[in-house]
Amino acid sequence: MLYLYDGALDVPRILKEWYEQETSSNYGAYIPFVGTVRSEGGIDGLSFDIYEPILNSWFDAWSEKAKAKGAIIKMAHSRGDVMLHESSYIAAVFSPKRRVALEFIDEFVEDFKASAPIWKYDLKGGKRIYALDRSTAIKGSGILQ
Amino acid sequence: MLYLYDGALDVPRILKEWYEQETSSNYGAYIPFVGTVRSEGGIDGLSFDIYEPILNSWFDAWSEKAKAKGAIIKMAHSRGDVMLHESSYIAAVFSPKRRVALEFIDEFVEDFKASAPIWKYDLKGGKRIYALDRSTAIKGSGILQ
Amino acid sequence: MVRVEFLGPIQKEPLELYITNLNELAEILKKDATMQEWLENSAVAVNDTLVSSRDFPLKDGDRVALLPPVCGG
Amino acid sequence: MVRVEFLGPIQKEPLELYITNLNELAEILKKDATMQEWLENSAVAVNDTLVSSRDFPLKDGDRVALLPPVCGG
Repeated sequence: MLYLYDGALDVPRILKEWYEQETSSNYGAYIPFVGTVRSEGGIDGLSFDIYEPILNSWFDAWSEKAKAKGAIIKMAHSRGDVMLHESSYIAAVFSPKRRVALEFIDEFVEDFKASAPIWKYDLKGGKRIYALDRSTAIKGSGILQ
Repeated sequence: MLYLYDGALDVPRILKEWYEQETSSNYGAYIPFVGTVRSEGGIDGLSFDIYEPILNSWFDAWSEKAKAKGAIIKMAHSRGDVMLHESSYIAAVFSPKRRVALEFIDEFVEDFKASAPIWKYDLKGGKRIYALDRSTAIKGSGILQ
Repeated sequence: MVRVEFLGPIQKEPLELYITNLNELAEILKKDATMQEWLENSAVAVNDTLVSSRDFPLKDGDRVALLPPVCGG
Repeated sequence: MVRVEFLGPIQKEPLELYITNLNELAEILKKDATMQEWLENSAVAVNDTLVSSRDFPLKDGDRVALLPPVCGG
């Protein structure tokens, strides 16, 4: 399941809900990845735009990949502003076996960074500045140039 | 920090405590690995013996490795009986950067499985049966044979 | 008619165009000086599916989106 | 005197022995039929540090532990 929230994530509550959702599913391994806004470059926080239709289909494709390995994934992300030391992102894998879970969380998070249609902005001095230098062009970009 | 508990772990509480402990530490990534007792082979649960002096020195050595990468680790484990669908193990990495966290949690959990002085028993029909077939001889075993 | 949307940080209002493929869209957008950089680094989706060729045919009612470089998390 | 402990699933009471190295311990334990399998698959710690050689010297007051195959988690 994919969950989008306005503003910062309530990490303890989400980690607890996901754990309890799968308490009887007989998964041996649960690995959440939690992303938190770091203080760097003098920012006050970050802000996010999300394009939901493509995010949903990206997430569904990863759910199918997980299913093929007997695993499931869950993800939460913030929309809008998230301030320093607040969290904006959780991705999690549940799997019967630890090797599958450890490998899958890595692939899933890396592809998220490279492909998920989410745009990040620095909040700095009251401005919202697109973080181009930390962004990745989606595979196949540039076909219109 | 290393935390040992009698019986099953209160996973939501531990994940929340660890998250809140590091809320101002400026780590960008928090990855807990949660291990839960699976129903397989007709067991009622698992039981654990721990030899703490060597577990502590093993954990301290990994804390130093984490520190060298700018990261920290936390771990919780159960002593005694843990029943089906309860959790016995949490290992977590906090790191400024995601790549370090994703790689470190994998190495840390794998070495834990291969080296940490903890012995697992199946609980089955009122008996406590050493899980030799799923256990790993510590590196350097057999010098007395 | 084809609707073209510019996602995330691209500051451009949607267009409604009579075009039959992405080549025609490219020719139109290249005339907009503010779009030069975005054309280099943006991906293109038709009806919310990413496409990899500029020859992709378009039909009446299709929706095209330009997706600039991403950074979730 | 050296104290020898058997950890985890090894069902054997601790021993207190007058020995000066691990070779001597090996000779004693090999005479115990119940220990055959454990000698093959157990690691050895002296004063809670794992050791890799049977020539390891022991002194009065040392503590030796045998650690059979592990499975935490």
